[in-house]
Amino acid sequence: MTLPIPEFKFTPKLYDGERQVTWCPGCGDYGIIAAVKQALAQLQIPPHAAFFVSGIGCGSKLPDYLKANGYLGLHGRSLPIAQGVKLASHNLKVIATVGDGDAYGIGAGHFIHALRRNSDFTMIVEDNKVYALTKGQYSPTSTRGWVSSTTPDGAIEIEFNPVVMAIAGGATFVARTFSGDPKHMAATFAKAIAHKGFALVDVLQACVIYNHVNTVEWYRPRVYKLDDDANYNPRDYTAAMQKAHEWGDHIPLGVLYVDERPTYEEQVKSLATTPLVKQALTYRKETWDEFRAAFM
Amino acid sequence: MTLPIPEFKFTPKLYDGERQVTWCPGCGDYGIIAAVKQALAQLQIPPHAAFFVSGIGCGSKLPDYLKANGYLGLHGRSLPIAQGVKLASHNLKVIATVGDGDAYGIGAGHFIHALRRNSDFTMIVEDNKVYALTKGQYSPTSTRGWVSSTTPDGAIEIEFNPVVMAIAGGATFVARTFSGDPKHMAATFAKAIAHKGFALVDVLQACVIYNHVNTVEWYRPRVYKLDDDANYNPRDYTAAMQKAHEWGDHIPLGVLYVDERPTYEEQVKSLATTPLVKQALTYRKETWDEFRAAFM
Amino acid sequence: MVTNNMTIKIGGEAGQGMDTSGAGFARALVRAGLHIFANSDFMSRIRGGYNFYQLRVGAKPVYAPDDQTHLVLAFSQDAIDLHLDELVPGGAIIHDTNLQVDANALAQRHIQSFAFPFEAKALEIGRAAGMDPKHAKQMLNTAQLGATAAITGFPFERIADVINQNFGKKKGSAVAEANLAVARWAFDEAQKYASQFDWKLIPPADGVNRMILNGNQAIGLGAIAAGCKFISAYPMTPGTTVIEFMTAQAKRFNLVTKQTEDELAAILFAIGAGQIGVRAMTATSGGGFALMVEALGMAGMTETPVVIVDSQRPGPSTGMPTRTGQGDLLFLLHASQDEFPRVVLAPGGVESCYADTARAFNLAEKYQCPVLVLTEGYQAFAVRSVGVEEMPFEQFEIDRGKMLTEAELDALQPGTYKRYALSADGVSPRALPGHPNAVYTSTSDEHTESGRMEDEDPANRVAQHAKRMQKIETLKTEMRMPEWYGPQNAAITLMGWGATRYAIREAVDLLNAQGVRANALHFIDIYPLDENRLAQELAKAKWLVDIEGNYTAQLAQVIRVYTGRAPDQKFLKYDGRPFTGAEIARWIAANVNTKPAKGKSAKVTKSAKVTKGAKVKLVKVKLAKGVKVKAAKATKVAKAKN
Amino acid sequence: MVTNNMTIKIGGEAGQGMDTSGAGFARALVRAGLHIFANSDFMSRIRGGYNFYQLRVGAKPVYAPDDQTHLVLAFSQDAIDLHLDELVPGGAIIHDTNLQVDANALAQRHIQSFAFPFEAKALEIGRAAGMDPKHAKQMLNTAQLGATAAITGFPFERIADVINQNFGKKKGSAVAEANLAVARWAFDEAQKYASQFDWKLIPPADGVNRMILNGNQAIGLGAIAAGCKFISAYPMTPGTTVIEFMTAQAKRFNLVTKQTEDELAAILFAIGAGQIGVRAMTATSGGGFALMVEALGMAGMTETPVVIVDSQRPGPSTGMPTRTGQGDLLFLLHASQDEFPRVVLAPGGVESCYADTARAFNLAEKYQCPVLVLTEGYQAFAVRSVGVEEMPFEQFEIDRGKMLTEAELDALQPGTYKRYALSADGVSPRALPGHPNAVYTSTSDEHTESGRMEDEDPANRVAQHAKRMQKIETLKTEMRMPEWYGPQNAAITLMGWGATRYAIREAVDLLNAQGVRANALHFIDIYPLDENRLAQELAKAKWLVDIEGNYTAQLAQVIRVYTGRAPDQKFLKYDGRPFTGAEIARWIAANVNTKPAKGKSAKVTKSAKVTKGAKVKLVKVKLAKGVKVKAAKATKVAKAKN
Ligand SMILES: Cc1ncc(C[n+]2csc(CCOP(=O)(O)OP(=O)(O)O)c2C)c(N)n1
Ligand SMILES: Cc1ncc(C[n+]2csc(CCOP(=O)(O)OP(=O)(O)O)c2C)c(N)n1
Ligand code: SF4
Ligand code: SF4
Ligand SMILES: [Mg+2]
Ligand SMILES: [Mg+2]
Repeated sequence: MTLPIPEFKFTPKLYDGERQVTWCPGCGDYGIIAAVKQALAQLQIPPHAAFFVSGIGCGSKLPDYLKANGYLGLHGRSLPIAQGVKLASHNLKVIATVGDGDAYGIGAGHFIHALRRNSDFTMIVEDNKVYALTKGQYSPTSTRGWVSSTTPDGAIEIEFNPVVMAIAGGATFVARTFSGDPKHMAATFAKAIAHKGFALVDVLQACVIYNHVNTVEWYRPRVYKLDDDANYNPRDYTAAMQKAHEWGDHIPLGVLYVDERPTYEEQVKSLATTPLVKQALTYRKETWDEFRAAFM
Repeated sequence: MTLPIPEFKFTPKLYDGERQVTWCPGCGDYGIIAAVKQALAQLQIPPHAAFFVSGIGCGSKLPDYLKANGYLGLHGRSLPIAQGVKLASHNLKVIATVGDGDAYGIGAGHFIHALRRNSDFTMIVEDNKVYALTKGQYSPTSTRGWVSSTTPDGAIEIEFNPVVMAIAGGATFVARTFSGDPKHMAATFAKAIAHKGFALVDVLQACVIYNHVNTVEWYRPRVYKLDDDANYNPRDYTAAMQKAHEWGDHIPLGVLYVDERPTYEEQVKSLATTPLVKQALTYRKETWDEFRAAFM
Repeated sequence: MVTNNMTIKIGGEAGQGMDTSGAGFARALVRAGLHIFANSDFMSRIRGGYNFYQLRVGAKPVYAPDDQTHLVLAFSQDAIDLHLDELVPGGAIIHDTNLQVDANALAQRHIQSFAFPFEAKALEIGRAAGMDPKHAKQMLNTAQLGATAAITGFPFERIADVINQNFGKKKGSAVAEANLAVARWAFDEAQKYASQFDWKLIPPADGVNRMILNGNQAIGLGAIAAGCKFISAYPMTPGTTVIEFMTAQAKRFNLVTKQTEDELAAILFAIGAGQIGVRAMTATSGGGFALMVEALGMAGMTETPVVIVDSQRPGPSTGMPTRTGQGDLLFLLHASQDEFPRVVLAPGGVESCYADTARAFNLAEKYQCPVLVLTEGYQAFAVRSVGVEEMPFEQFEIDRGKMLTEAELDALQPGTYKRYALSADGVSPRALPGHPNAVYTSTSDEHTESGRMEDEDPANRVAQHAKRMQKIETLKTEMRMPEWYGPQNAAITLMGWGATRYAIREAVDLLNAQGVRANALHFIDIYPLDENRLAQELAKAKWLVDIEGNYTAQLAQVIRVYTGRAPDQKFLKYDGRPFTGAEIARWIAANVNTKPAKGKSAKVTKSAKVTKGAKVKLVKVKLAKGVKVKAAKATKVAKAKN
Repeated sequence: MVTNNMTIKIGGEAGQGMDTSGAGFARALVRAGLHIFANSDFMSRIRGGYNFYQLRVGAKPVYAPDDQTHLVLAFSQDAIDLHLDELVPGGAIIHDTNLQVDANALAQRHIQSFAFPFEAKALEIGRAAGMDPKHAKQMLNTAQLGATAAITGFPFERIADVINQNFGKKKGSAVAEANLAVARWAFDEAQKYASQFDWKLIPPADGVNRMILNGNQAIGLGAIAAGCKFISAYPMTPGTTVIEFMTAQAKRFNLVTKQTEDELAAILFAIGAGQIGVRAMTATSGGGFALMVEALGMAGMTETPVVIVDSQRPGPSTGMPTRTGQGDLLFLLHASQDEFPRVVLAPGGVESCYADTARAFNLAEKYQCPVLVLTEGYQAFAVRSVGVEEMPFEQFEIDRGKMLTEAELDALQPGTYKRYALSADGVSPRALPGHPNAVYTSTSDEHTESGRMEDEDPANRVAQHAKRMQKIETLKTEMRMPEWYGPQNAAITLMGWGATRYAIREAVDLLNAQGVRANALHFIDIYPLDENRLAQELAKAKWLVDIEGNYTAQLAQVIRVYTGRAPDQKFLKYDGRPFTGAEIARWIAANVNTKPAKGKSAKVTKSAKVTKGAKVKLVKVKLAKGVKVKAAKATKVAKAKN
């Protein structure tokens, strides 16, 4: 990073990857990736200063289609990797892009603990309420009673409500947006990325192949924007919790909750000065002398 | 189970195991195991009709000291085992007894999903807010700033609040009790075991070796009993959430929240008649004929 | 003219329904008394990308794909471009008039092309029936089938039957009738080419209808036949269809099936159920199995029966999700800390998937330990017509081993039961929890005979550990030696395991037909095996060629540990594609001295030992002939399309 | 009289502070220029249960425990009962007058007992100093040390120094003075026995002070010296103390250490940091490693350096948490689906824990792959006095392999960098993320040279997989052959790995002293190794005896796969206790024909081949002599006490 950051204004096109996208025509993920690029451009984050982490699933392919640093890891395991990356180089803008199964199903444990930690990164969940890449099994966010190849009589579990759990668990930024609204997505992603601390954006994502209920058409009349409500205060925990429970005929979009708490990295003493990756790997003689004395 | 269940009244002593207990003198787990026996006796559940599942940790040794069926499994993995047991034999009274690290740390993912499932079993957490068996590292319920061998500068994460998360996540019975109050523990355990569905009891447990802050003396003046408050309605989600957040000078004990929802097992069609373990392993010719035809 | 022995490839874009029309045709052939084997080649994405369905038909059972194609049904330009090279002289491509064929290339290779205005006609008939163009276009499938029936001489009624059945209750509807009309039209049109095409499909007079099952369905069937009542799993290709199949059968057989939050939970649920006495299983692929490793050891320690299916795909890590390979053997053999008895079975073929999975449940309960069933993507998805006589599932005998009966339990002195009693064979009599006379605990810590924690006592430790490990010795008496196929005293023995079974058999037949005396030694039971008996079997192999779908020759490593014997040559393949018999036979012909001086062993053609590097090259070169070129094309095509 | 060569055992109940007083005495001895080796034996519980601390002292470096004891400091009755048998004739027990000794038993074995009213005196002096009885009683420790110094002729001032240091800033306080007074009193009292006791501890004139470190601390030190800045771990005995040590050193060296939510996260955090370019590690035991298996393969696939320490304990599953064993070798070698390069190192001894862990970080970056460091409970906890010359940590040379420099990165044409470029040695030049000219992705799917997902193309697959696997060949040129110890051309070669290194060396010395020509072949680098060079080394062994802390002879299996060579005999132990040199020498004497006819190899005494069953018995019999009896007692005692 000895080169100066170029001064031209980054455009969304700059983040185009060289790969052919393999999502189905009509998939909500197309809109999501476009909005991600938009947000990066808006925040003027150059590709080399961003680090994307993802899991396995349709949505998790996102970083493969992007020009930016990325690590496409394991199903459900993106958050610990993201936090390792952040601790190693806390100036990188770290963004996890994963599916609902990844985030809240197999990844639930890591999610819960990430909320408590407040590491400074963004988690964008492409929440299509279904396991798409494995061909349509129910997911934790599938509506109760959801019929799939593994739940022919309908899913018995009640849904996992990501925004409720995130707020309850200690997230400092919780938002929801919708793959049918490119502008709202881009704006929400930008806010999340700009937030200092752990930011969750749950994206209501259309899967045209496996989710024939929660379609763009289904969402469109139901969603409304909190951003339009001047009275809504996302810093009010109780109000946020109430909104977070809203679902069905009225589905709030926007920033549901914001809190301020020092980030994890800010509180790690060894990171006070330089990012870890830039620190020297060797030590002065005095340091070793002190060490030796302590064990003699 | 062809023998008739003996008619004498079971006493707590009946559940005494033959093993020498290895907990430290003064450990809160002594009170917990006594209260468990008390509750079993109160509900007149014979040892062979109970099935204990635990993990690894000081608290998780509990079933080893009990006369009752038990499976002492892996650290953090008791809940899926308990649910497998329950699906296999849904007449068994299944009780998981685990530590806070086990339950909410490494086991957080299973915990979150158990809440959604409402399998009919009880989870008793011996919550000493520390990793005791491994000699005192901080746990998810350790107070923020907790100093331990892995957090010499104090834990950075905010605490995991088990009762808030359980209510938010869909538990149908959420209670808290205290290892310094044998009667309250026994009564609470009995209610939890009698509850139809997933029941969480978080026990504030004294660890005399590694937790010198949250001691019996610390808790005693702080805890108060919801059971004493005639106005408190544990079926009121909002009220319960409010109480669940209470901590510090005033710590509510008792049943914080109750909800009714069919249990998981009740909704599994194949379990409508006989427990799975009692079902025939072979099928009638007609069943096979039908099957064969479907693939021809 | 060749009757009832051919391979058809149906290729196009994912979503065009090649699978459906292929499966329909296969159904019709099997009902007509023919044998089929079919597999598909698809990409790890939901829509788009080039896929194909490959159908081999035989008068006798067929067990593996062929790499010669006689007929291509092209749904897209790629299908023509990619499969042209595979067609035998005299073979044909059936395609829509709107696709391009290079007449020169065809002529050079003596290949014919039969073009029809499928799409136009489908749209026309569809419009008349009131269908929208999208649905009308889908009748391309039906049209292709009609044309295929005509040129292969297959009776139209057989096709009509399947179309009607597919429409089920909607039989007779305008759409159903439109489909029949399209098929009929194509059948009539194609009649004119029938005499030009040499491969015929003629229903035999004494034809018997058979089931069509893929490997994963057969695994599910084996489980059900063995009394498995419980499966918990988390979706992972190519293991997912096991739980999906069992879920679809849950009502019929009163099963409990559970999609869990992750694979850790999947195996734990199954162990919980197994501890209670329910025959229970889980199914996954290597990455999911990786998450089960800790619990696997727990089952080993608590001696809880559980059956785990690992359907392999190429790795490491996520690897190539929809492809195949044999890279997990050593992983499964050694997964989890320290040592405990386990069984590893690697079925080969649909009937073996059935039978060896069923057997797995008996072994798991008789030896109170985890049993691992190792299959792979290719076998998970490939279907075969299989007679009930090959899988007599109604007669499967359940053996629960040393399980205490109710009467024995009733007779027990309360408090005396020892779940982990020492015993000569290592197996302790097992009481299912729930009886008042046998209340006990199991623990993942080292434990006493009563199942209580005992983390200190060395004598107890040695006794319990040796007891558990003794089960391995006992198991060896029951585990099966590898099977021989082909002539005795062969100059070359092909050694393999699992799903390559029939490709290797086919190679043996091909080689012997070419005058090369080859046979095969194939492993289904892999661990544990009796070392001495195994060494005797291996001693019969003069020149041992190891054939595996991995890089490091994992079976060969296992065999060397067992017996000291190392293979003389290895044909290792790790491109994610299944072996074919012809491919193996070609490799042998090219790399093994197949005509050794009398009394001597086969010798490598060039050097005495195939070095690692050279081996890699050999594989590459082989690939280059068939797959590599195609692959390069496929990539290009995919790019152009997206 | 024996000078500076003895073993002291300090035994009592957990919580009585044997560790502290033992460590204090050890500190004093090392400051006086003597060498020590010390280990403890403790139970998996927090309070109660019989524990002991075992301290071996030498004029020259001592590397392993002895199984002869010269002096027992008994803090409880168990200590007397359990260690009496281990005392050599002329040895002694120091104990409080309120404990019982069987005078007959002593006399029979020529053992002395020196009794003092420790407790009474400690209470008396404590009371005078205003201490409560509980704290006063703890001065038993100091009293024992005083007495020990007296009878061994060790200068009192050395003890006083350590006591003073322990009190740090509270030096001179009433409590500190009381402790000194108690020690002085005991020292004076015990003088009268000094002439009766033959073993003396005399500070040498030219004594040099050394560090005292246990194996896990040495591992942490190795990591720090190698530039490891990051450890993420989840507590698990006996791996926990690695992160605890590094956390304690975090301020000094500016490290980041993180206790994560579980082991899955632990390795993932480390891989995340490693991907960025921070040298990172995790440490655990087998059960925790089981949870890292999926991510291990991911690191293999994405070629991310990471160092993983597995501190073994007996399993399977939870097993015996505070005990030791060598059961995880094959698990680590094969963990995770399919195949990828990894390195397995098993350090032997404190200095090797340091050096080989440091080396692990170089290997991880040079070969861009996971490196596994395999230690075990015994070695994790055992401490040794070790000179800086044995672990020159200030001079360790960091080698980051093919890492692009800033200048090289600046010179790159943007968009041309290929993270997974094909290369002859399999290693691709590595750019750390963050430079504008080298923006790239890594993926756990099969991928192109640029790191993009490529789940289909077989040619790309073969190229990338072969590239990765080629690193194994490259690694072999750098990996070290097993080391020889003892005379060349020995009749018997003892083969072992990891932590048994010095016990085996001691056995070699004992055997040679008894006239048995034995040597040792010891493995620290285990995988990958050059098969040919290894075969040459093994060819030097005439009669190979495999010595391992597991049931199935795992190293022997690895060696057989490498070379075909199988050991002639095996001494396997799986009771959770470490080997001692004397124990090995005894086993050899009893089970190997140590005087073979000239020119012939050693032969087993009774049968030509030790069968599995027989082997188990042998181990049992051996145990019976020492440990078994004690264990039975220990159990009884523990019961009586609770
Ligand atoms: C450990 C593991 N288990 C299972 C899988 C198989 N798998 C791949 S994607 C996926 C679920 C995808 O669902 P989601 O995360 O919601 O993403 P989507 O495809 O819907 O975008 C699963 C189960 C895997 N890759 N790894
Ligand atoms: C997979 C795994 N990781 C780590 C451990 C080590 N371990 C045993 S108990 C324990 C934590 C105990 O804390 P908690 O669950 O709160 O129980 P407590 O001892 O406090 O009762 C840990 C980390 C283990 N047994 N298994
Ligand atoms: S299956 Fe659904 S989520 Fe996946 S690419 Fe297609 S539309 Fe998108
Ligand atoms: S360490 Fe704490 S939790 Fe464990 S037994 Fe002792 S007092 Fe109880
Ligand atoms: Mg999804
Ligand atoms: Mg705890």
